[in-house]
Amino acid sequence: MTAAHEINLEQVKARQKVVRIVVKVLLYAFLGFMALIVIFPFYWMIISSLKSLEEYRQAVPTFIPTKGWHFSNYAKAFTDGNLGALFWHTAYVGIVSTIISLVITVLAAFAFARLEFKGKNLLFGALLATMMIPGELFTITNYITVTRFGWLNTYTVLIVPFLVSVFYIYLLRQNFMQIPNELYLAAKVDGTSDLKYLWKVMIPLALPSLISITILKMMGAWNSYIWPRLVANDEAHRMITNGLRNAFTESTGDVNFPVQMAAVAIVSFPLFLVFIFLRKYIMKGVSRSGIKG
Amino acid sequence: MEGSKHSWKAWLYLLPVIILTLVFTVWPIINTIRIAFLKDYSMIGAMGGKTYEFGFANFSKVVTYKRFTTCLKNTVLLCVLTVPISTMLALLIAVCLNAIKPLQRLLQTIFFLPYVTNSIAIGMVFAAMFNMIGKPSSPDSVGIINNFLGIFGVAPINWINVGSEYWANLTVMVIYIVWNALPFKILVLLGGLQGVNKQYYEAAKVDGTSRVRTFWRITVPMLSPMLAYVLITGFIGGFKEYSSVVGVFGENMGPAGQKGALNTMVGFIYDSLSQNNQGRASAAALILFGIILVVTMINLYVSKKKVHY
Amino acid sequence: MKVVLQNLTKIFPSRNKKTPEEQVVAVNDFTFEIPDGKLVGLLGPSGCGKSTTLYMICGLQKPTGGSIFFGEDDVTHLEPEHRGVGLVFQNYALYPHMTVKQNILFPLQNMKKELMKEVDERREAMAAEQLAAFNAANGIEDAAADAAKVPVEVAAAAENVAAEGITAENAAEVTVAKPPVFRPKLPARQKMLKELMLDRAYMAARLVQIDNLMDRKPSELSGGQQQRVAIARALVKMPRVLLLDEPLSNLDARLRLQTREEIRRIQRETGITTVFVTHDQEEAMSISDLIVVMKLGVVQQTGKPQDIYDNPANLFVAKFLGTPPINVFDGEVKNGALYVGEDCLMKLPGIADQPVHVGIRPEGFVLDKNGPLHMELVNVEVMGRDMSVISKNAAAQTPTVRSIIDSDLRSEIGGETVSFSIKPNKIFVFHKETEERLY
Amino acid sequence: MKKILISLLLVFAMLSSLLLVACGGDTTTTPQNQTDNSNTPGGTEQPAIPTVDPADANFQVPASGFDTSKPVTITFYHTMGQNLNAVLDNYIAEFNKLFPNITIEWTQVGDYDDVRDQISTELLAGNQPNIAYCYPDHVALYNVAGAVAQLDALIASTMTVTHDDGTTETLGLTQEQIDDFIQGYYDEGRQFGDGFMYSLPFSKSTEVLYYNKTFFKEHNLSVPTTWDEMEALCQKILEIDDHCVPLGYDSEANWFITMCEQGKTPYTSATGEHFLFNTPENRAFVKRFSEWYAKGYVTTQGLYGAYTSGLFIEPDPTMTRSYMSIGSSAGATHQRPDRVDGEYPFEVGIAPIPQLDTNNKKVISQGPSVCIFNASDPQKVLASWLFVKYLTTNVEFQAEFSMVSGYVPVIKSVETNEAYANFLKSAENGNDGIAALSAKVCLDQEEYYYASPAFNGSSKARDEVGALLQKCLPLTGSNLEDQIEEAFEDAIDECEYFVTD
Repeated sequence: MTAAHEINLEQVKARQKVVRIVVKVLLYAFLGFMALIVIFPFYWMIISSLKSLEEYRQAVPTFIPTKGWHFSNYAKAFTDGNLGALFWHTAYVGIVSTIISLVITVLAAFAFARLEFKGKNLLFGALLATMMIPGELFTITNYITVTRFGWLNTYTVLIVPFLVSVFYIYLLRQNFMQIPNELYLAAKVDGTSDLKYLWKVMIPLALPSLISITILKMMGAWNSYIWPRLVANDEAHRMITNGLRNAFTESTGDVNFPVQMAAVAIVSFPLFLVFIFLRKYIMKGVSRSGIKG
Repeated sequence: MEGSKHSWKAWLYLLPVIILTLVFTVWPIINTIRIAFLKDYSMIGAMGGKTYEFGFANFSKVVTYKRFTTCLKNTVLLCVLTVPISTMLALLIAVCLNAIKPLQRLLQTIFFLPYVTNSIAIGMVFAAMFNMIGKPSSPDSVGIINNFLGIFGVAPINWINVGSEYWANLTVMVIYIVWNALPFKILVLLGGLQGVNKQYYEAAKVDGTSRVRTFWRITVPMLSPMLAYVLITGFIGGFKEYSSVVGVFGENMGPAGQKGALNTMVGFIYDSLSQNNQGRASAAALILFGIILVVTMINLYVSKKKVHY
Repeated sequence: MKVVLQNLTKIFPSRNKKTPEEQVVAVNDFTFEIPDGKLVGLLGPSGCGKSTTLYMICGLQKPTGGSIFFGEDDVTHLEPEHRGVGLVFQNYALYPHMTVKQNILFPLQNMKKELMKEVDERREAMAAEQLAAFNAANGIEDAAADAAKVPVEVAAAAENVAAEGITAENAAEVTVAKPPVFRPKLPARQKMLKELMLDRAYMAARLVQIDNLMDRKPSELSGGQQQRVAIARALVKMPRVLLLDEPLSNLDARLRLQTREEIRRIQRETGITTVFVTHDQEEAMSISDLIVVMKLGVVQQTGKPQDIYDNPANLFVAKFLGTPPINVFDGEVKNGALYVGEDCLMKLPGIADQPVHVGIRPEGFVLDKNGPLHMELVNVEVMGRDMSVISKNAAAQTPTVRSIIDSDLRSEIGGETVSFSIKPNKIFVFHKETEERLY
Repeated sequence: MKKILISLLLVFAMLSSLLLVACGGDTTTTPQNQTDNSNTPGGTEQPAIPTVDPADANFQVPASGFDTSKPVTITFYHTMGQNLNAVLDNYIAEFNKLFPNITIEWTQVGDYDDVRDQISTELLAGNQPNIAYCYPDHVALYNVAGAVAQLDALIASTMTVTHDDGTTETLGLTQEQIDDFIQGYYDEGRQFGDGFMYSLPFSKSTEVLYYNKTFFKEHNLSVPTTWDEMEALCQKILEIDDHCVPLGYDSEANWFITMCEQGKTPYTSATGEHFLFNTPENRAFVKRFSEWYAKGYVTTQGLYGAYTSGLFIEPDPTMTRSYMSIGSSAGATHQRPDRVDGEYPFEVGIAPIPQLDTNNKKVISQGPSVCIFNASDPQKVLASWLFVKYLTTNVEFQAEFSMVSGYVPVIKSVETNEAYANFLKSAENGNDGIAALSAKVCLDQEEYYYASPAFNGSSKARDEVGALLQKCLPLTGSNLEDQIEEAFEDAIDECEYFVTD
C-alpha cells in the first residue's frame, strides 16, 4: 500500500476524532439550552414564592429576591390555605378515581383488543370521536344531570363523571394487541377464564402502561378546576386548585401571588416525586403502546 | 375466536364504559346538538319559561359573526404552527437524549418538569419574560427576553403590550404552546425510540450512513406510527386551544387595545357561553367538531399512506 | 485483502461497579491471519466470543487490546464506515419500510463520491469512443497523430464536461482546427450515477438470485429470501471484507443446506475475504476454507476443517467437530499400550503410563469378530447406504456408543455382543487433565 | 386504521340522526315560581324609577310571619377574604343571639365573576343559595329565570318579629331606616326598569384621586377639580419631570362610563334599545383623552401592563413614576409607598375625581350589594331577609366591616358610631390613616353617586366600552376621528351581537 494511503488513513482517523468531539459538544449544548428553556418557569415559580409581595409587584422583575428570602410564604401557604385538608381531598379523589378507572379501562381495553363482537369498531370509532368535542359544552348539561342524581358536594360527583378516559383505553388497547394471540388461545385451551387470563398474563405484561396511566390520571385530578368548584366546593370536598385560587386573595381582590406560588410549589412537589420514582415505568409504558399504530 | 358465543361477555366488560359514556358524554352531545338548532337558546331563559324556534339561525349567526374568520384563522394558524414544531422539536430532543448516556436521567426528569408546573405559574412567567412595563422607551423594564436580545444588539420588541403587532403576539403564543406540548411528546417519542431495534442503526453505521441520513431514512420511518399518533392527537388538541391564550393575554384574548385579536374558536364558544347563549355556543362547537373531524380524517388518510407498520 | 488480528482482546466491565472482578473476558489474546479471498468460519458454542470478534473486525465494538489490520492498514480504531466492511446480521436487519431494491441501494447512496469517480471514468471512455468514430467518419488519416492528441483532448474534454460549466465548443478548438467540429454527446452525470447504482444493485441481486423480488417489502419474503437480500446489501458496495453473523441459524433445515451452498458459490465468484460465525460445526466444516474453533474467548485450534477433524488439538475440538459426535472412553496407557477397560486397543510407544481420554470417530469402527474392542450391542439403525450400530461399554463416557458401518455388513451383526477393531487414524488419545492431544 | 375511518363516519351520521329524534323534547325543568318577569317597556332616558305596589312583588310575606321556633338553614355566597370572614362570623354569632333558630352557612366562592358563574349554573338545577353578593348585571341575569325575590313586600311589611330575648322588631324597614341608607346606593337596587327592589347595598366604594401631596406642595400645584384643570396640571407636571406619566387611571370602563354620566350623554338603557354610547360627544372626549395619551399625560392599567398604583408609589425618581392615580377607594393601602428606612418617601393626598361640570357632579358607585333568592320554603326567604336587614342596617357591623375592608358603609348613621368616628379622625395623621382619609372623601361625595342601568348583558357593555377606550387611547394619525368612529361602531356591533334578550 502506498504511503499516500497511509497518510490518508491517519487523516481519516484524526478527522473522525474531531467529528466525534464536535457532535458531543453540539448535543450537550442543544440539550442544555432546551433544558434551560424548559426549567425557567419552574425556577421562576420557586423564586416568586420566595419574594415579598411588594418585590413581586415591582415593575422590573428580579431574578433573585432582593428584599429578603421569604420562606415564611411556605408556612403561610400551608396554614392559610389549609393545604392539609385540600391535599387530602385531592389525593383521595385522585387515588379512588384512578383505581376504579383503571379497572374499567383494563376491562374495556381487553374487550377491544381480544374479543370479537359485532359493532366493535363502530363503538371504538364513536369513543374516539368523543375526544374531538370541546369539553366545555358538557359541563352545564352534566351539572344538571348530577344535581338530579343528588350527588352535589359528595366525592361521587368528583369521581364518577371522569372515570372513562378514551385516551387511556386507546393506549392500553394498543398495548394488549401486542401480546401474541396464541397466549390467549393457549390459555383458553387449558380452560382459564377471561378474567384469570387477564389477571395472570395481560396485566403483568402491560404493567408499565398501567403505571404510566395511573400517574397521568393522578395529575389530571390535580389540575382539575372548573368542575370541582361547580359541583363540590364546600369545605369538606374542596380540591387543591380551587382552594389555591382564592385562599390568598386580600379584601380588595388582589391576590398575594408569592404565597400562592408557594402553595402551588408545595402541591406540585408530590407529583414531581411520583414522576422521579416511576420514571422508568412511564417511559416503558408509553413506548410499548405506540409501536403498532 | 367464536364470535357470537363471546360477544355477550365482551359487552359485559364494556358495560361500565358504555353506561358512563352514555350518561356523561353521549347525552350532553345530544343535548348540545339539540340546543344548537334552537335560536339563541339560553338555559336560564328556558328556566324562565322562554321558548325558542327551531332552525339554523344559530349556525348562520355564528358564521356571519364579524370576528368568526379571525377566530378560525387564529385557531388554524396556531394549530398548523405549533403541532409540527413541537413534534419535530420533541423528536430532536428525544433523539439527542437517546444518544447520550451520562446525564440522560437528569435531563429526562427536567424535560418532564413542565408537566408538573402549575398553569398559573406558566402564565406569570411568560408575562414577566415578554411584558414591557412602563413606557417602551424608558429603561425601566423591557422584559427579560428583550434584555436577552439586547445583548445581541436587537432593539427591544413590543411582544404583547399595547400596539404590538400580530406576528409578535403569534410568536409568543407559539412559544408558549410548544413549551407546554413538549414534555408529553418527548415522553412518547423517547419511549418509541427505545423500542426501535438497535441493529438497524448498526447496519446503517456499517454502511457509512451520515447522522442526518440515518435520522431521516431510518429513525423517522421507524417512529412513523408514534409520530402519526402524536400528530393526530396534537391536531385534535391544537384545534381546542384556548387556555394558553388566556394564560398569556388574559380574558382580553389579545394585547391591550386589541380585544379578541388572538381569540380562538373555543374562545368564541366561551364568549357566547359567558352571555348564557348556549344555543350559539353549541352551534359553534358543532362547527368546530366538524372541522376537527375532517382534519382528523385527512390525517388518518395521510398517515395510512406514509406510516409503516 | 487479508485481515490480520494481533492478540485481540475484549473485556466487558462487570455490570455493577462494586464488583470489578466480575468482568467478562469475551475474547482473550486472539491472533489469526485471514488470507485474502478465503472463507473463514468462526466456530464455537454460544458465548465463546465469536460474535464479539466479528463485531470488532467490523468496528461496531472497540477492542480492549491488540489490533486489527486490513492488509497493511491498522483499522483498530477506525469507524466501521471507513473500513469498507459488509456485515450480515443474524436476523438480517433489513429496513422494514424500504423495498428490497431500496434496501440494496441504501449503502450505495452513501458512496456518491467514489461512484462519481467511476462515472467519470466511464464518461472518458465514451468520449474516446465517440472521438475515434468521429475521426473515422471524417477520414482523418493520421489517426495515430490524433490518437496521440486524444488522451490530452479527451482528458480536457472529460474535465470540461465534468466541470459541466464549459461547453463542448472550446474542447473542439483544441483538436482539429478546420475540419467539422467534434462534440462528445454524453448523458448527464447524475443520470449516469443513478444508472450505475441500479446496475450495481441488480448485479448483486442477480448474484444472490433475488432480482425478481426487487419491489417487495422484506415482510413479504421468506427467511431464506430475506437472508439473500441481506447478503446482496452487504455485497453491493464491494466491501474489502464480508462478515456474516450466524447467517443460517434462522432458516429451516432444507433451506439451510441450500443457502449454505449459495454463500459458498457467492464467495467463490466474488473472491471476497469472508468471515462467518456459526455454532453449527457441520455448516462451518462444509463451506469454510479455514475454521477457527473458540471456547470462552480462547482460540482452541485453527486450520483446514478436514485437518482439524482428522487432527484435533484437544478433546474439546474433537468433541465439537463431526456428526455424529466422537465417542469418548476412559482409557489408560500401561507400559506402551492403550487399554480401554480390559481390551488393549493398540501399541502406544513413547507415552508415559497415565489415565487418558480415548476418542474414536464413529466411522473409525471396523466389524471384526476378533477385534480388540468388545461392546454390548444395543440396536442397529439402518439409514440407507450405511447403518449406525449402537452399542454400550462400561468405559464409555456416554451411555451409548455409535459407530457407522457399511449396511451391506448387516448380516454379520448378531447376538449380544459385537467386537470392533479401530482404524488407527480415527483414534485419538488426550491427556486426562489438560485434555491436550497425546496421540 | 381503515376500520376506524369508516366507524368515525358512521358515528357522525348516528349523532345527527339522534338529533332529529331528540329535538322534540324540551327540558321542562319546572323552576320554583313561574312568573313572567320580562322588563316592562318604557322608562325614559335617565329613567326615573317607576313607583310600584308592594302587593305585586313576586314574594309576599305569609300571614303567619316568621316562625322563630322552627330551625332554618340559609346559605350565603360572597367573596370576602380571610380577615373579613372573621368579622362576619362575630356578627353571625350576635345575630344568632336574636334568632337562634337560623343557621347561616357562608361560602367564599372566589371573585365576583366566580359568584355569578356558580349561581347562574346552580339556578338551572334549582339549588341556588339563599343570599348572594351581587352586582346589578348579575341580578339582571338571574332575573331572566325570575329567581331573585322582589323585596318590596318585605320592606313594606309592618309585621313584628320577636327575638329570643323578647325584644321585637318590625319585619320591614321603618321609614327612618330607609332614609338612613345613602340614596344613591339604595336606588341601585331598583334600576332594573320595572321599579321593583331586587337588592340592598352591602358595602360600597367609589373612585378617588390619589395625589403626591409632597410633590404638589413642593411645586405649589393645586388639586384639579375639573378635567380642564387636570389637563393644564398634567402639562405643568410634565414640564417639571418630563420622565413621568402624570396621571394613572386604572379602570378604562369606569373612566368612560363616568365621563358619560358627568357629561349627561347616553351610555346604556335598561329597556328598549340598550347600547346608546356611540354619540358625537362621547367620541369627542375619547379623542381628547387620546390626545392626552399621545402627549404622555395618562396611562391605564391595561395599557401600562400592571396596576397604575405601581407607578404612583414608585420611590425611585429615576424610574417612570406618576404623581396622580385614580383608583378604587377600597384600594387605599395599595396607593401608599413603602417606608424607606422608616420614613414614607412622600405623603399621599386623596381628593374627589375631577368633574366635567361642577354642578352635575357624578362619580361611580362600586362594591357589592346582596340579593335574596326565591325559595320554596318562605321561612328561608324571611330568615334571609332578617339576616340581610341585620347586616345592612346594623351600625356596628357596617362600621367594623368598612374599617377592615376599606369599603365605605351604606348607611349615614355609621358616623354616630364612636369607633368609626375616631377612625375617621385618624385621617389626619398622614399615610398611616390613608384608609380613613379615603373613607372621608367617599362620604363627602355621597350624593354624587350614579349607578348604570342594569340588564342582562350590561356587563358586556361595560367590557366593550373599556376595550373601546383602551383601543382608542393609543391611536394617532391624521384620521384619528375616523378611527375612533370605526372603533365605536365595532364596539356597538360586538354588544348587539352577543346580547340577545
